Amino acid sequence: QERSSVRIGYVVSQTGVNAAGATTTTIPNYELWVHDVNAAGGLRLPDGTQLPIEVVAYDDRSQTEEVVRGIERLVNQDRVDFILAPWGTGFNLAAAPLMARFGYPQIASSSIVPPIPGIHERWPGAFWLLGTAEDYAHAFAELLTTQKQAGALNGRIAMISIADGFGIELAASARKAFEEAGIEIVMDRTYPLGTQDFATLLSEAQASGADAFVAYSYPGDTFAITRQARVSGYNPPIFHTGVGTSFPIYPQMAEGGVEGVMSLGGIDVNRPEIQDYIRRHQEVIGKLPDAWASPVIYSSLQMLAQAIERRGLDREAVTQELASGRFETILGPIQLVDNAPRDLWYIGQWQGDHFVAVAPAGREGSADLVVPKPGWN
Amino acid sequence: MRAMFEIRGLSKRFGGLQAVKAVDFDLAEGEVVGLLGPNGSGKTTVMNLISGVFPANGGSIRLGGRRLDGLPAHRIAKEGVSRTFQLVRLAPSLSVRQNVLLSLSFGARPVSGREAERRADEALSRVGLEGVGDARVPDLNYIDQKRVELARAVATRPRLLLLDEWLAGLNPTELRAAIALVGSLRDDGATILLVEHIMEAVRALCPRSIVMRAGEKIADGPTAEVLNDRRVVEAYLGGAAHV
Amino acid sequence: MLLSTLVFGVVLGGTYALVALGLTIQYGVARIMNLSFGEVVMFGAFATFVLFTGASLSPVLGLFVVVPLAFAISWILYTVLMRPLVKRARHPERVEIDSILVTFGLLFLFQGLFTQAFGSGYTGYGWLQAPVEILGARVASGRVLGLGLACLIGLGLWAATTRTRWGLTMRAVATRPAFAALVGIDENRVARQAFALGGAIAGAGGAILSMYQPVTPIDGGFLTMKALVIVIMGGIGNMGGALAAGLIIGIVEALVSYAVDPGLTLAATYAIFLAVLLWRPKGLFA
Amino acid sequence: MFEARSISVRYGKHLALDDVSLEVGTSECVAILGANGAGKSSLLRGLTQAGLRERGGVIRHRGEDISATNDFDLVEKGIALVPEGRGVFAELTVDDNLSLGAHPKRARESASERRAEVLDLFPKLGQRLAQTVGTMSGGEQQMVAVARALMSRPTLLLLDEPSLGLAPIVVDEMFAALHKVRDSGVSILIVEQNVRASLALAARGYVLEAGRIVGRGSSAELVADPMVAKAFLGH
Amino acid sequence: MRPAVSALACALLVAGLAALPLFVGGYGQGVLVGLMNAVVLASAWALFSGPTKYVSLATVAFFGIGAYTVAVLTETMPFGAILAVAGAIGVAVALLVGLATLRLAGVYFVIFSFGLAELVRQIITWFETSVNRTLGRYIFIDLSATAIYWMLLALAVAVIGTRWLIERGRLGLAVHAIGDDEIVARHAGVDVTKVKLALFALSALAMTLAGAIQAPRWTYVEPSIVFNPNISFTALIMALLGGATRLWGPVFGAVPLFFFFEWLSVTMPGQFSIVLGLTFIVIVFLVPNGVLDLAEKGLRKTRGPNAGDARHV
Ligand SMILES: Nc1ncnc2c1ncn2[C@@H]1O[C@H](COP(=O)(O)OP(=O)(O)OP(=O)(O)O)[C@@H](O)[C@H]1O
Ligand SMILES: Nc1ncnc2c1ncn2[C@@H]1O[C@H](COP(=O)(O)OP(=O)(O)OP(=O)(O)O)[C@@H](O)[C@H]1O
Ligand SMILES: [Mg+2]
Ligand SMILES: [Mg+2]
Repeated sequence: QERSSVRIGYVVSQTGVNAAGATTTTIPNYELWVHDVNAAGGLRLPDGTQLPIEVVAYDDRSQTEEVVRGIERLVNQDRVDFILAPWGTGFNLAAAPLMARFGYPQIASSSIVPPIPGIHERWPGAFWLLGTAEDYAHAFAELLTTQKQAGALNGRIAMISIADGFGIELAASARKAFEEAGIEIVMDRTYPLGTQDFATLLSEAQASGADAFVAYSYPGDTFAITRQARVSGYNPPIFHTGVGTSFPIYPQMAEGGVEGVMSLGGIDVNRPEIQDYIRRHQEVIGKLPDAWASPVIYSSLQMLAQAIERRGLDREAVTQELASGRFETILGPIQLVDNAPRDLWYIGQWQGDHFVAVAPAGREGSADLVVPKPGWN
Repeated sequence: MRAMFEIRGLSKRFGGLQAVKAVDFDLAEGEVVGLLGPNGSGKTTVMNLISGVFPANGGSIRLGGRRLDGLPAHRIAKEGVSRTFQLVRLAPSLSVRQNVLLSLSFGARPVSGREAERRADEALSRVGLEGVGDARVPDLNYIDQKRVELARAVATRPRLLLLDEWLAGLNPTELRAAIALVGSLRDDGATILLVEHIMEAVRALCPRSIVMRAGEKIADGPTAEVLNDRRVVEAYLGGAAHV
Repeated sequence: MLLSTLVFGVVLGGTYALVALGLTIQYGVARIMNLSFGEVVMFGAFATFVLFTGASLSPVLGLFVVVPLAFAISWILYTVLMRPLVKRARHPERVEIDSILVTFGLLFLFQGLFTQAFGSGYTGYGWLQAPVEILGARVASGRVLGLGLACLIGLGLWAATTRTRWGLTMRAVATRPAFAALVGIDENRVARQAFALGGAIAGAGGAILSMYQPVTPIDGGFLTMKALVIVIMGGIGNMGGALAAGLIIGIVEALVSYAVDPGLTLAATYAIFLAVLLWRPKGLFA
Repeated sequence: MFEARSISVRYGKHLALDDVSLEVGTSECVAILGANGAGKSSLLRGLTQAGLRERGGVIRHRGEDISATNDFDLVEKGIALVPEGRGVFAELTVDDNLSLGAHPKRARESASERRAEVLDLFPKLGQRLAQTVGTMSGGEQQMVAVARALMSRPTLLLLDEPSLGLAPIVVDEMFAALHKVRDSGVSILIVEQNVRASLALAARGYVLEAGRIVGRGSSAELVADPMVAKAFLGH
Repeated sequence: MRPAVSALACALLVAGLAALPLFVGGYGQGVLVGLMNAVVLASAWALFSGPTKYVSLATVAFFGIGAYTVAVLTETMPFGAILAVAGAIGVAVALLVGLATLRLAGVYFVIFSFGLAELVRQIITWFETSVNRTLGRYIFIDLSATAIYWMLLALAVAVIGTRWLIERGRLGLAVHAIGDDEIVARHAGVDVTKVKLALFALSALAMTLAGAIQAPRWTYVEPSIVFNPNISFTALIMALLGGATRLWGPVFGAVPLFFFFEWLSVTMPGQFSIVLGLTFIVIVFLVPNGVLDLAEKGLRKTRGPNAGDARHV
């Protein structure tokens, strides 16, 4: 029987607690990619023919059990050819054993590599596109060390982190990296999910004598921390917040005055592919992409398309290709090592209207770091 | 002779109000005693203290030598104290028979199974409710609900029965029948403490009465004497003394 | 440091208190356990956002639109959904269970509608963030405004309920709705008024909240829960109690976060809540 | 002054009140006699709750048809009920309860005079104005209920067993007070198990049995009636 | 029905249900797990809350404790032993919480139980982050959906069976009396606190086990995942829809609602919330006393007035 389309399914949090993140990054990019591919005539197969993508999408309502059942449904009922990954570390981990059992590749682009020893041997078909917590921590520690040596910083840092898988992972890696780099952590606090008021934490940070501040936070907290810092006039030379900083809505949190704020990720705005991507995102989705996960997600889908173009719809072959092939993406060429990319942008900074990549410094496309951070205006 | 039931120095305070002040009295086995007094003099509070609705602020309560004060309500019930409430309290989601079975299953000397059913029906017919065991409580009228309450209280053959205005709200004719019913319990040897404002009933049922005023015991003795006590007439009976 | 922590606590508590005031009226007088209360707060926030971005109406002026709107919505909700439940119920417990279910449905409905209209992400605008300095602590002026409004509304309502005929009527309906008719009070009307008034306060709370914090469609649940805790601590229907309990919770959270561990603020909230309940089951100020 | 025609009350299938008609004159006291469950309370409820009555009945008060009037509006029209079980606001103070009694507009102006009168009738309440009613004894609460009804300046007072649970001396005082209330021009419809006292207060009476009126007459006639004597007076 | 016939019918039903996963595919097995989970949680909720009328929103607190225990103990002991430990912890927490809160009446209890899951979640989170310096935990226990389903089925049978036993015996009287008027129950000699505690602990045990049994399905567990308050609400709604005071009520609520939710998430994922909300409202207005009650009324109408039994359960 002739097939007339490639069926691709996904289960992502359209509602519930995770929706705020998922609808900013994952879902728009899935939609954008499907739109782009279909507008270009469909997915290209090795024989040169093209097949349009047909989408089956479910909402997991931010519940793990729904992710599990949704994937079972995609595999057994809808018989989709490929499954795009759910949003978030926890849900990708819940999906991983199932995807492995059913033989589907899983390109998790909204999750850093989970700290499970030998994870890529356990689930060879699972790819973790946001890199490892250590990579981010090292990049940041290196950046701080450079500035300290240049005399711009006193080498003391205040750190707060959310009591959640993400915050704990990054904070743990950061602790180690800072220690190795000889940076003194003068404040180290975790706060629970749902914290809305950061006045006390920030005044403690302010009083701590550190001139670098880092928060491994989620979007809601990131916004609240930013506003609170601005209100209390807390303006250390290095101000680094977590997820949400690279969201297009972020500058509004400080009425535009976010120059110099740092976070994870970043983009090379001078790259034509990225400019083009931002434009299309704005046109098709109606809003700007964020500058950390969004381009990574889009790139991961480009990888999938290229793998299919080279190896066809055979899932096992595609998995192998993803693990070993080299792909051209909007972020540049990507080749995975141990199922994770090696050259990501780890630290970005708001400069002008863009959240630009500043680390690893010296890599092509990285911008110069602005230190000390200009005042909140 | 040691009294079967004995109260010493019983006191209860509600905030600033001393509702019961150092009350002492004894009941002998098989005695029926009226507990009288103006409204708010602390009669119901005494009942509540005996049955364990709330703890006393002082004093002791003994039944057959065992201390009841300080015990929780269900333990007191198991010791053999049963009561009715000034405003009827039943479990409306249970049938009439189940209401009686409740105390039979959990009260003093619990019974179960056939025996319990038999005893429940016996108690119901005792109070004049033969054949209504399966009825729902809310379908009964007020006096029948009072009867169910009485059946629940007497089914366990309590050592002490506390009746709080069980006879209120009856017209004179109905009152006669009800007095006869309580009288038959007395004749079976029950020890009863009876709170009542209807003097006719008190005279008919209680050879002895205790009168309270403002939380204090002001009289205790043969009913006829007590009801002629000047203080009792002033505080409580008014013109009704001559009726 | 301790002093500024106290200031932060009071300011935080002001927000809590304001939101709880609305709920305590709704639950206390109309006896509707409104689990969708937080959604009405969110409505206030979203409506203010729309007015601000769509009609360039300043959030403070927006209050004059949002509050009547929230009043009207709650009025309609009571008339259409709650009243029939109250009317058909034989026992008060029944109303309680039914209202939990219906308002839980409303919660989903509102969240769904908000998501359709604004997406699941964060909705916010920047305004009133200019800091105000109080006793050495710098606090966003929006929050101070919230605290001021909470105190104003709280004390006003407290005075109204304890000092006026209207308040006495409210208390009568609150405690014994079935007997209200005996003294010529239209219980339905009073309950509806109270419910709508509570909704209006919720709307005001949402408008103020949006001045200093972006919101998502699902933020309401958290607010409802905090508000319920405060309502019960303060004593159901007790305006002064809600105000005080809100401030207490705010201060405790700030203190625990500063002196113990930010991870234990919520645990502390519940610990106090439980302690209060066990020590004074009818609330702190019963 | 007050008349009810063909009032019936039904609870589910159970017809508790069957086509009852009665009237009460100005400043007149009328007693309702009946055994437990005869439907006396149902009658009072039927007169005051439009929603409870079967259709077809008519109630007129001072020339006005009030058959469809809401129960809360009845107080405004001068009809005050002291229900079975008192109906006091147990969580509020005595003072609040009295103030609520004066809630109807017609009673607001003269509230303070009323209060003085009522406290004169029930001096005990004067000493307890700040007490929460729920913590008072049963008898004390009964006084609050009657006092609160009087606060509304009623033209017709409906009483459902007002002496229930009262100490003998208070019963005497209460009936003495009710005599004064009646003499001040208030009509009274009283349901009372204390048949002697109520017939002493009332000029006339109706006898209710299984939801129907089976007898009527002046108080003297009723007392003399052997059937009444046997059923209600215990002779 | 005569007892023997009922027993046979029940046995057949259970046997049929046990055989079901052999005839459906992987997705079907997943659905069965979800379905049986709903039945267990709704029945366990009603076991305590139905007769006592204490509206508990603490379901997920116990469910989460179960799941989390498995996550902590995974690889230290066999799964059966983990289940036993989880159950013990659930019961211990229930007793502790119960002792403190069961004297709270009505809405006070509702709110506290509402917060309990949050509280437990916060404490676990705090402990893990501040003491263990990690948060998420991984569960690598290989259990098929069918095995999980069978365990849940057994649990459901146990819960419903327990309820049946209680209703039949004198404990049933006590429980209903407590629901009506605790003072009455106390004065009849019922140790109200003990009875309530026992029921609460039993119901908590079932909820804890439900969470523990299903944990292996998720691989990764962290407090925010397993303490999702929606689980509490769903259990409550299902039990109430069916009729919480009836033995079979929760089942009759759980099954249709579960399939309805499933259908909704397949056909209109975007509108799930709106439709769900409307559904609740419609249920309250049209099925106020539960499905079973509605069915019974319908039967009585067709069979004539004498057919129904006035007594509950
Ligand atoms: N709410 C109700 N639902 C069902 N039946 C009721 C209700 N109220 C009263 N009844 C029934 O209606 C009949 C009349 O009751 P009612 O209370 O009017 O009697 P009553 O004459 O006032 O008796 P009592 O002297 O006990 O107060 C009784 O058989 C009673 O069981
Ligand atoms: N729970 C309570 N809280 C506060 N005060 C109370 C409480 N219970 C009773 N009282 C007070 O204690 C006093 C005695 O009340 P109690 O009910 O014992 O009187 P009583 O003698 O039974 O009167 P009655 O004959 O009217 O029933 C009353 O003044 C009452 O106000
Ligand atoms: Mg008394
Ligand atoms: Mg009556």
